[in-house]
Amino acid sequence: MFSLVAFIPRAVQQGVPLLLGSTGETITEKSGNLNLGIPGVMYVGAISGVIGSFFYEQSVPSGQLNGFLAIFIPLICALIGSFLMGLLYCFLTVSLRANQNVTGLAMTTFGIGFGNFFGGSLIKLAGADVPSISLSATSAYFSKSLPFASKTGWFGKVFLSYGFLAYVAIIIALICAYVLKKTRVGLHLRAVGEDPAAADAAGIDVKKYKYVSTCLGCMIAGLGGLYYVMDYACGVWSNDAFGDRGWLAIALVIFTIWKPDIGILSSILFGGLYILYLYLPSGTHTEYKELYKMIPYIVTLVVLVITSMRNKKEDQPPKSLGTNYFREER
Amino acid sequence: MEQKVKEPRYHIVKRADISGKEAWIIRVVAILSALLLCAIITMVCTGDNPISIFATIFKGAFGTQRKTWITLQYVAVLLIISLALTPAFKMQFWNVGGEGQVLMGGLAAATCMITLADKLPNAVVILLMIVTSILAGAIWGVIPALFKAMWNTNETLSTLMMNYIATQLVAYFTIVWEVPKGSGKIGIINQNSNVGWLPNVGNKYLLSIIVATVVTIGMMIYLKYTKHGYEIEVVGESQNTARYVGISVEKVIIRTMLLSGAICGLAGLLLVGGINHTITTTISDGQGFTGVMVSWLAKFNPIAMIFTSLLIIFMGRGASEISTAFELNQSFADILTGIILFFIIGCEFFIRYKIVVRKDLGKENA
Amino acid sequence: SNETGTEKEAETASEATETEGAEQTAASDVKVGFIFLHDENSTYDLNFINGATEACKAAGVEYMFKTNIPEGQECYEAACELADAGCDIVFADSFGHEDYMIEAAKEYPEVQFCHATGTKAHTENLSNYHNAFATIYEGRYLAGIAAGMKLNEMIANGEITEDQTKIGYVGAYTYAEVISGYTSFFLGARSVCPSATMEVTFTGSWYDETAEKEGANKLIEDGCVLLSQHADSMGAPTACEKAGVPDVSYNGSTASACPNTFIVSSRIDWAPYFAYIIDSVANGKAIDTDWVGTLETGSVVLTDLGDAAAEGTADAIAEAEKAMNAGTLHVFDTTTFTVNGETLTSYMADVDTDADYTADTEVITDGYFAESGSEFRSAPYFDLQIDGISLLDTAY
Amino acid sequence: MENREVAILLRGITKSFGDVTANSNVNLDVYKGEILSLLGENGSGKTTLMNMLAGIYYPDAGQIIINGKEAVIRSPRDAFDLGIGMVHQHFKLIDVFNATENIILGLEGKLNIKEAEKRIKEICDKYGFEINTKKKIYDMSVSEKQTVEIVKVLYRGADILILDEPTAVLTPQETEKLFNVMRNMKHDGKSIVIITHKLNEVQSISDRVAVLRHGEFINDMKTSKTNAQEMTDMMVGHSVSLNIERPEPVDPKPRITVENLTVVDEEGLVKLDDVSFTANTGEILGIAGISGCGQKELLRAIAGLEIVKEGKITYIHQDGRTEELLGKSPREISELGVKLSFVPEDRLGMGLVGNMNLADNMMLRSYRNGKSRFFTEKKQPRELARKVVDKLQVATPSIDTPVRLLSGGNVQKVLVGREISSRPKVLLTAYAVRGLDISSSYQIYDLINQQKKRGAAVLFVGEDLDVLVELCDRILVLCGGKVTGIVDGRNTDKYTLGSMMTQKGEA
Ligand SMILES: Nc1ncnc2c1ncn2[C@@H]1O[C@H](COP(=O)(O)OP(=O)(O)OP(=O)(O)O)[C@@H](O)[C@H]1O
Ligand SMILES: Nc1ncnc2c1ncn2[C@@H]1O[C@H](COP(=O)(O)OP(=O)(O)OP(=O)(O)O)[C@@H](O)[C@H]1O
Ligand SMILES: [Mg+2]
Ligand SMILES: [Mg+2]
Repeated sequence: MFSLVAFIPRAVQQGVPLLLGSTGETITEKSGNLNLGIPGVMYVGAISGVIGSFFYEQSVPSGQLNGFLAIFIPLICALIGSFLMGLLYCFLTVSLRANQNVTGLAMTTFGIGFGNFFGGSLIKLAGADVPSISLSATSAYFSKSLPFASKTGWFGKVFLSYGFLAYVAIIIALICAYVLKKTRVGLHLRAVGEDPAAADAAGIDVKKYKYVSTCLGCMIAGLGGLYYVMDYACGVWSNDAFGDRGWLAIALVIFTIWKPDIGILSSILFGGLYILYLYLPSGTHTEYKELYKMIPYIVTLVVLVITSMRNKKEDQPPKSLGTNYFREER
Repeated sequence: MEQKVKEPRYHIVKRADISGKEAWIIRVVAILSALLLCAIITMVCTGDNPISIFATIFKGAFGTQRKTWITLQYVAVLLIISLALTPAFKMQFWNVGGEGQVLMGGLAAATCMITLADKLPNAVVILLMIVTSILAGAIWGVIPALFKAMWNTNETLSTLMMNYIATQLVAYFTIVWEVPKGSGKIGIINQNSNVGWLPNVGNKYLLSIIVATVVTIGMMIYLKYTKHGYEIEVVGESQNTARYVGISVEKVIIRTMLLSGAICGLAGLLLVGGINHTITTTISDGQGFTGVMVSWLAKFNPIAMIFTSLLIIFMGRGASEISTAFELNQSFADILTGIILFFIIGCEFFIRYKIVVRKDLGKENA
Repeated sequence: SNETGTEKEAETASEATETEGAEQTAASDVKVGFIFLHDENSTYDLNFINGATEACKAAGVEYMFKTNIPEGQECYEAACELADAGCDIVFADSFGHEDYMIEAAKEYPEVQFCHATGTKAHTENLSNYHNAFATIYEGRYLAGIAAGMKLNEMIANGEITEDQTKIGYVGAYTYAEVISGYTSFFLGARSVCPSATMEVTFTGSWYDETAEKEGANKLIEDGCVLLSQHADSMGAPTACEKAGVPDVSYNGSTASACPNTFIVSSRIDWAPYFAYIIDSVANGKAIDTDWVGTLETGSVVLTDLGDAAAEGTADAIAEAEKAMNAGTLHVFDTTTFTVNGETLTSYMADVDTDADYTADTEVITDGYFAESGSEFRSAPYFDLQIDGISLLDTAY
Repeated sequence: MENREVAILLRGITKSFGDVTANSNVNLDVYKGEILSLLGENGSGKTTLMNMLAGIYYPDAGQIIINGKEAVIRSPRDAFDLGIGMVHQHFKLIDVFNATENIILGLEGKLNIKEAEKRIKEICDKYGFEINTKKKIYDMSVSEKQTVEIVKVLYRGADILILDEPTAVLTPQETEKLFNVMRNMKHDGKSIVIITHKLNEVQSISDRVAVLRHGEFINDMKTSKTNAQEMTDMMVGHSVSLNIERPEPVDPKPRITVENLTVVDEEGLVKLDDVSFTANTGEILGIAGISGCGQKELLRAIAGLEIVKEGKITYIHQDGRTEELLGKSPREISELGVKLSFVPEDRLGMGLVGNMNLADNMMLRSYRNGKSRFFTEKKQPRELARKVVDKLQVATPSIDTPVRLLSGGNVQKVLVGREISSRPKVLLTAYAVRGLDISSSYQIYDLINQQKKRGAAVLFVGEDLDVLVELCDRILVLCGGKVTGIVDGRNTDKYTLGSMMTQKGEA
């Protein structure tokens, strides 16, 4: 009845946006910036991609999309959109030293509003019967699985059946993990997040690192939004459909103790738990479903408590997380 | 002359203490520029006259007597939640679990209303509601605090998870108590008997406002003038110092979260017993998170929180009016709220620092 | 068909919407206030918004919209505000609004409060509070016929065999409205494809893209060869499109997102009801406590058929529609289904809302289950589990 | 002046923070191959001035000329490029990184840990340091951290080295080691600026001294041509006496007896081993020992902050009643009148709250008192703050200033001032004058003596043996957690103490 081969791909598809979001937030947090605006950023990333592809699809007669442009345009739009959000965050918190929490939360309000507003506007423009924008042609490019996916049985289903962004997400996570662990840039970034004053005194350009890592982080998270709408949702933008995955991504950062490589499996696991309730028996007793929906959160909580019992210094958040740095401040 | 080193064109220095008046001028300028930007954006997006849009926003919040009351009621509830979160934040305890604590308070109240309606007299039911909802909120708040105190468990994540668990609990009971079968809705509880409905004082909006006033004043005094408030501050600033002077950090964390959760529970009671007379998973409407913003924006000052929560509610209320009047979708208001917030938080910089432009450029040319 | 015309009009009307109907026809100084759960970005509400705009424009009356009104005290406040603003009729579109509308109705006895999908008007005994619904089960029955035709086509094409004619259905709640919906859909399908069976899964939400999509995926995985849904997001249709499984959607055409798999969709057109209440108030007539729109009143409509529809579908639907209008075809004809292997001869339904779900009304008349007639209440109350339909995940 | 090359020229440097002018119109020269001591009272602007060289602060006005060229130092990076390296008063190290990672932090090029470790070893060998490159900072002692800081600067090839109170937290032995390194560096032609308050060190290490007072440059002179009294007078601006008084104890009675105290830390290391002694009223009991020999644990154990494995700590009341302190909470102990004034290496880390103002910091000890159970009493702490500011000449704009804004020494004055003023029955103080300028130090000794005269039993942990010998009635010497002897302060000298302190190490 319950088939793991069928379930794993579903879990992965749930996991990818979470993975991108949490990878982005991880490298942001590594610079000491606690960006609570990630939920907003992911919306902006998604809607920017949608806007780009919408106008591209509109400008080209149907069926004549150029495959490269169909991917490139939304991709670049999503990156730009989320980059701008990152820039806004950095300008406010790094340059103007505004409180990170308020800035982040305001960005979430703004970003979700932005997504839904332009989503709503496009929906009106598209004038579909059912209020949604459907970019099925573009989506086909995004969700195209790897060759042999359908021919290799369970192996293909579990490993090859995803759109390219899923693989990109994993690669990005691996690269981030590598950079953080093994390179000088990673060392500097971690230093900035731990103790910006010390990093600064060591000659590291704290501002630059904060700006770059936060903007990059936002761009990665923005891809998460893009993945959701273009691949998972089959190119259909509906307002608020992305839900609170942004918050879950932030939660995953803590869950994965700021390690993007751990994030890969964790987000897939979480993705699986997130939809597990649909696979558990409840029948007409839908109230049990509501209890089942607690599973991912309870599991997270339990794992969190257990890991915190063996309190390691290296597993703590970056020490300066949430605070701004001004060299002349004591 | 030797090779010219590039001289910074400006640099940032800390301001000497700025007078309150100047600070307010800076803030007002910021808000005005934010409004100007909003106006421009509105015009570009919709072609509507921005003045009339702002007039509509104002009308939405304060247009009629009823609207004004509702606005104040909303402010009251948001304010209570923000105040509830504040001691935790002052203690540097990341309570993003307001949402769950409010829900649990509401759930407790609803449970009393539903299960005790025909068993106990109204006054007893209300009394039990007050006790259980405050208790439920407190319990929900203290669980992450216990984890934190015992194992230093990251409270941001644990409180967030507690939100979801609370939401699902409410969702569960909503279905258990749904009327009619399968609808997934409870509907107004005791609509005819009104058992468990908190009494009207004056009008039905005033109760929350009074409670909020009391909580505001109480919290202000608690944080500023009491030993507990002082301990909270010390623990928040430096746990080592707290231990050094014999403050039991664990005890303070637990006690503070009990309080924080209890007040959230109280907000849940008001929402269920006083305002909506039902419970849904969305009854707190994200205010557990909005409260975080309100609290920080006011720099944990309870009086300032009145203004920050008013601002946020005002924008939100105005927004729904916009969507009614201009066929703009409601999300537009979130964009405007965001922009105004960005300006307000950005302008603090100019209150704390000034930018000094190098004037001795003459020397360079010489 | 006649529906298509209405649809188009509705759309043009919605484009030209203004806050307050400017062109006022001479006789009418009626003002209508509308309360919507979400805004036009929601499938469910868009349907109401389109109907409202169309009807008000046509009658030339003033109207006000309040969108994004949650199912709580806000609804009561909104209703009062509309009444304060001089509305003669206040309408709310969401089930959860009902109790708050009743509260407002008690406070403003001179204003008519109308509520769609509600169940309490006939027991509440308020002269100014009314419920309305439509016989959407008839629409679903017709859509079911389209589904059955498709199954037949697939058998004929050798894509499936007769014992694989399993339909999947993504339902929101285990609510009578949903049960009535999928049962009628199934009966429609089985009326043309006798081997059809159906599996139903519930999401526990009216709108949850992920749950609906994953529910659909699960059904497809389970061997369902055709899907339909009663939930508001695009989750299920897009899952079908991705998997290449034909789909009967709800509330509007999903042809643009699902060009290859969309068969047909049924929906309620609310414009006739709005026209009716405006007319009633303008002319001082009483509004029905429970009003039920039908195929005949134009309240229940089908969209244009999608490319995936089987040949001959339109004719089969037209024929059934005619029979229904003539009263010769009843959707819940007790001879067409069994419950626990037995034919139904008598059934007490829970028509009057109460917390204990007390069955209170005999609903089997003349050999059929009398669903949502104006004689009982407008909202559906068919909540039987008939043979041939199985619910997923019932084994513990 | 000898005709030597100038490394740094500061001209007209001015810097203010809000209302506080930290430096005004300072002119200062540093030559190549010399060690310059920068002197000044706490808060006189030494750190600020040096921070402008290190790129941490940017001057409001003035010129910096490095090696003959006008320099604009906008960031530490610029400072490095100019060959300036600074070891800060508060270490700038990343706790969760190891030594190597900290040392190579901020450099460019591909990350090659092996190569870096090799170079670190070379540097260590050259100057005589010892470093465990793999050790995490959080596991390090202060002197280890300091070594890392210095190696970090050398690794970058700095020619100008600034050390901000490097010896404040070092033991005399460690200080001597550091000085040897500094002399080596001087012979390499490097310029070194050292900030210190210990005048004997000034005399032993530096070639020249420069004095700042209230942010202004006062004078500079050759070290050989001046003496402690002159330097002090110059710093303070008027003549001060540098004598520590030692009144005879009046009616000493046992107040605390410690018997067979053994403390084992989390890793199982024995920190205190079978320690026994008695502290009397009206008497100062000095505690001498190399750092890490159990002084800290001893005080913490008495204050109830340490988990004790074995032993007894008995408090004896005025009327002879006794009370066992072990098993009591820190609060209960503190309520008995046992006050711990521990000046940690990181002054703000323990004992004070940086973001609170002076008055609120005064409350830390006393907030539980007052008439009301629930409300705090604000008036007394404010008075106390004013008193401390007054008595110890704390340089602060007002008592409403957050203490984090004060200079290092002034922060400390606030801490010590508060602890001593609480009219203790037992005063436990450790490193009370760490980082204090000389006149403030004498004021502290004065205050301690006042407590002694009041009849308090004082336990005084200090590193400066001269001071111990001059101030204390009896001196208990610890070595590796064991008591190696208790001597009479009037009949001993620092050499005797020194040898007792290392007894176990030599055995
Ligand atoms: N502390 C300072 N005082 C005066 N000017 C400064 C200071 N720090 C930077 N500047 C100058 O101010 C301008 C903006 O400073 P900013 O700090 O953004 O740039 P930066 O110097 O490149 O950054 P960083 O100092 O982190 O390397 C630049 O022109 C910079 O040269
Ligand atoms: N970042 C800052 N913000 C505000 N005030 C400051 C800052 N840095 C220094 N000050 C003030 O400038 C003055 C000089 O401080 P500085 O640290 O240079 O003194 P110092 O001579 O190093 O003293 P100490 O011997 O105690 O370390 C003090 O009054 C201090 O409070
Ligand atoms: Mg009934
Ligand atoms: Mg200093």
